[in-house]
Amino acid sequence: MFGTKLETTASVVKTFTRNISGKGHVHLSNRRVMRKIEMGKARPAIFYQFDTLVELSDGSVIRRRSQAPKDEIRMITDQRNSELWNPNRSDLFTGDLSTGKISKFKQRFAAFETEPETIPKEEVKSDEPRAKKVDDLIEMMGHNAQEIKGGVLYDKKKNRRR
Amino acid sequence: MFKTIWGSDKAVASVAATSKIFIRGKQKAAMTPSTQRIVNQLSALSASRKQPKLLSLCNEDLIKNRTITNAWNVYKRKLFQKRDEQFEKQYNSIKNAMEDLKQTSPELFELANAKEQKRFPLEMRIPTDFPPNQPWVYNYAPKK
Amino acid sequence: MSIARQFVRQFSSTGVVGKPGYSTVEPVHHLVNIRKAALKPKYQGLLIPKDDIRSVGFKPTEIDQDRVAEYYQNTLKSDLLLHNYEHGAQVIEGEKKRSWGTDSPYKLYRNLKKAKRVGRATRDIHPIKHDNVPQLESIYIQSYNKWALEESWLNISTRLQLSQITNVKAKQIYAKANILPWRLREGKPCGAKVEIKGIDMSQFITTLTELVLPRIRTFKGIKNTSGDSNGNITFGLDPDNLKYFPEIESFQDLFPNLNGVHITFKTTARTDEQARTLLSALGLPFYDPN
Amino acid sequence: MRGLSGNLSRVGLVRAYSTANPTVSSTLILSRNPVITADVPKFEAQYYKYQNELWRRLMWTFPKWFYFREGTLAEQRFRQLNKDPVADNPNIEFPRGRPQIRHKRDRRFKQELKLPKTYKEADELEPAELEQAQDTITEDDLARKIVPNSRTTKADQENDLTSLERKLSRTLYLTIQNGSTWILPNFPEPSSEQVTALHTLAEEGLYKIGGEKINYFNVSNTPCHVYNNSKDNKKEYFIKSHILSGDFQPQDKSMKFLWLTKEELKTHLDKEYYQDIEHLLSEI
Repeated sequence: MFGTKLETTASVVKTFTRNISGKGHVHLSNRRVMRKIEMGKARPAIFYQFDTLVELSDGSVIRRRSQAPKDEIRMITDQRNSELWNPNRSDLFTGDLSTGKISKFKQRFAAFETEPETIPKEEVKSDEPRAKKVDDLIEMMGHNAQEIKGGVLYDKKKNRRR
Repeated sequence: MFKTIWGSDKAVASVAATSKIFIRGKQKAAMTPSTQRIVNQLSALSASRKQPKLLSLCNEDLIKNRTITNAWNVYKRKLFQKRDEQFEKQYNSIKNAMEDLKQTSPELFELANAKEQKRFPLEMRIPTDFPPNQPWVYNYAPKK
Repeated sequence: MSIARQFVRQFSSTGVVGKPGYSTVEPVHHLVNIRKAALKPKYQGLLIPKDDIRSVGFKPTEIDQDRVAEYYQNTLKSDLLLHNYEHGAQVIEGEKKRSWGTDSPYKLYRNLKKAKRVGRATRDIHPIKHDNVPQLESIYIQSYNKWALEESWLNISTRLQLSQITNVKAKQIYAKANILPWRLREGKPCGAKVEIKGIDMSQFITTLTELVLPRIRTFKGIKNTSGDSNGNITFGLDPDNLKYFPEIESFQDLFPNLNGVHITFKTTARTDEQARTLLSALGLPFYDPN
Repeated sequence: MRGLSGNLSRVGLVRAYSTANPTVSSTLILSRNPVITADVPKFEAQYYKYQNELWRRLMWTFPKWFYFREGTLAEQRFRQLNKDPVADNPNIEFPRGRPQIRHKRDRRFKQELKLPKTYKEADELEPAELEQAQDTITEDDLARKIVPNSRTTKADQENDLTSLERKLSRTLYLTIQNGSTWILPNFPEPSSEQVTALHTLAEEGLYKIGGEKINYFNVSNTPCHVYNNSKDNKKEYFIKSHILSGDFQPQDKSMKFLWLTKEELKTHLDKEYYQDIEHLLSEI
């Protein structure tokens, strides 16, 4: 469903061939006619906006107006626990992934964990960006999605003869 | 003035009742899902059949509104005047301080008047509506 | 220089010629030529100012406390005044249009020469005083969608995307040039733009600095070389960075074809450096590209 | 030209009216910016409420069909919460005027919507669910209701003037006690030949008296004010700066310090000194 081609882990360069979802299927009739607006009759465009409470990661709450029908939003990563906005704080960024969504997701579903999840320490360090990318996908697919381990990445050279 | 086909306040009206195919919601079968999605997007963006009635105020309400607006304008004018005076005093005291510094010690004046590229720290936060759990951050580990 | 024209009272000549019959409106003596078509009762609505409640186009703007504007007035403005102060600073003249000289009558009414080096006249740069401290005026968000040139319905998605993240209705933009390799023809709709001010602008800045930009992992800040030497700073966001906006993040299936945007901060600063300092005070990070 | 009175050495004699050039010193305005928004005055709050009501009255109808598709759970919950207004029926007599319904909204009034809650109120939970919920609603559970922290902190109640968590909506300024009078921290220029800039003088002085744990941001090298202290013959140049995090810990215990707002400074500082620097301090 997503148009953007997922960046393969090996190649850092982001390949950007974007196909438009719904290309060629949308047929809007060109008989849609604009209603003429008289001089002095134009009215202001005020979208319907809900008053939303947004709670940041350190607990401070912001009131904002947004068109999405949500009265409360809780942010997991935002300005208050980002590295760039808090250079001089040592208590925020612990080494392991404890603030990452995977570990939060694991802690909540620890009860269902059957086989112990052992990620070797240095392996975690090497693909740090990939882990963050993957946990983002999980978060996008909803909380009951499981990350599928294993599988072989497509290797062009090896498969050329096939 | 006649606005071009896509952009306007009243944007797209539902087309005359005869051509059933285009009215949103009625003739679902004829539309593919992606067309339906675009029609929904258009209706979220357009004002057709979503505008409230025009405000029609009786004379008393009009007078009340005018009094409230005048009171607000007076309140804001006083606020702005006080604020501008304070900024003017601040500007004059900076000018006076630099003039005075120029007399007393030229070296300090050179150091003070030096221009350099400055960025405000990102830790200076825009105030939020409610405080965080720890109102003040006592943790400070400078990265030298 | 111009001979004082002798004012002659004359009957209003508007509309006399066009109409076949006689005009029911009594002729009135005018000193100024008045377009009678504009005096129709239908257009009386236009005379009411837009911020008057009786006007059809009335829209309340001060609907809530604006925390960014208050923060600017209470803390940032005095800091910026102090930072931008330069003792003994003179007005830096901009490039102005130059006259051809006055030694011959032919040069009197001739169009002025173009400004040196830059063609169009540029503004003077005044030293910062208490009345011209750099301030954020408005934010332009523009999204050029090249696929919309073929699929015209994509314009709707682009305009909706901008209206969702700013709560202000986006305007359609049209191609200005004819570039055939890009299938670009003049007047074809190809994207959307929106200008936000006041409380919408403040909310957009706080959304950017608090909710969206910190979540973009590759975002290092705005380039220190960005700016159009007139105090307007621009930076861009990729389409997949847009999904971090709360409105789009929680309803991602409603926005399948997101399009990248350019965000321009229009400030009253006359140099880029002052504009960048102002934006860094509002919480936007900057970095050196090299 | 160094100063007029280079040769007048008998300074001791004319202590009070000494024309020996006064020592240069830099005074530090260390301010803590407000953490939360300013308290809204009564008139402003009423005006905002009035404009907000007008704004909601002029607002478009909520495009429910765009956000909630028929048959989904969310749409059903939304429909249960927001019943449709009474439709216009020619046979019924409407004393307060005929409703004009478009997209299930009466155009004459503002549209008020209730949103399905993502959390469960304590009273809504059935007893069986209640104690089961007790243990699952841990501290970091994502679905619990957002309860904003109160705008007044513990330091406010105790009125602890040395705490930085006091009066979060106001700007606080650091003042220290010099002998019996309260002053802004002042650091004289060292008499050695080498001249240190005013802002570095202020910064080093602050770190000397306040410890290393201060996240300090100096606004500009330019002094923002000069105060001719005639008593101890000093020229005080004011340097403006902010404390962003960390804490001011006095190195020698005897020194007393306070974090005060503008009004409190008025009571603590002496009259003439406050008069001179009043315009530098922020109202809020």
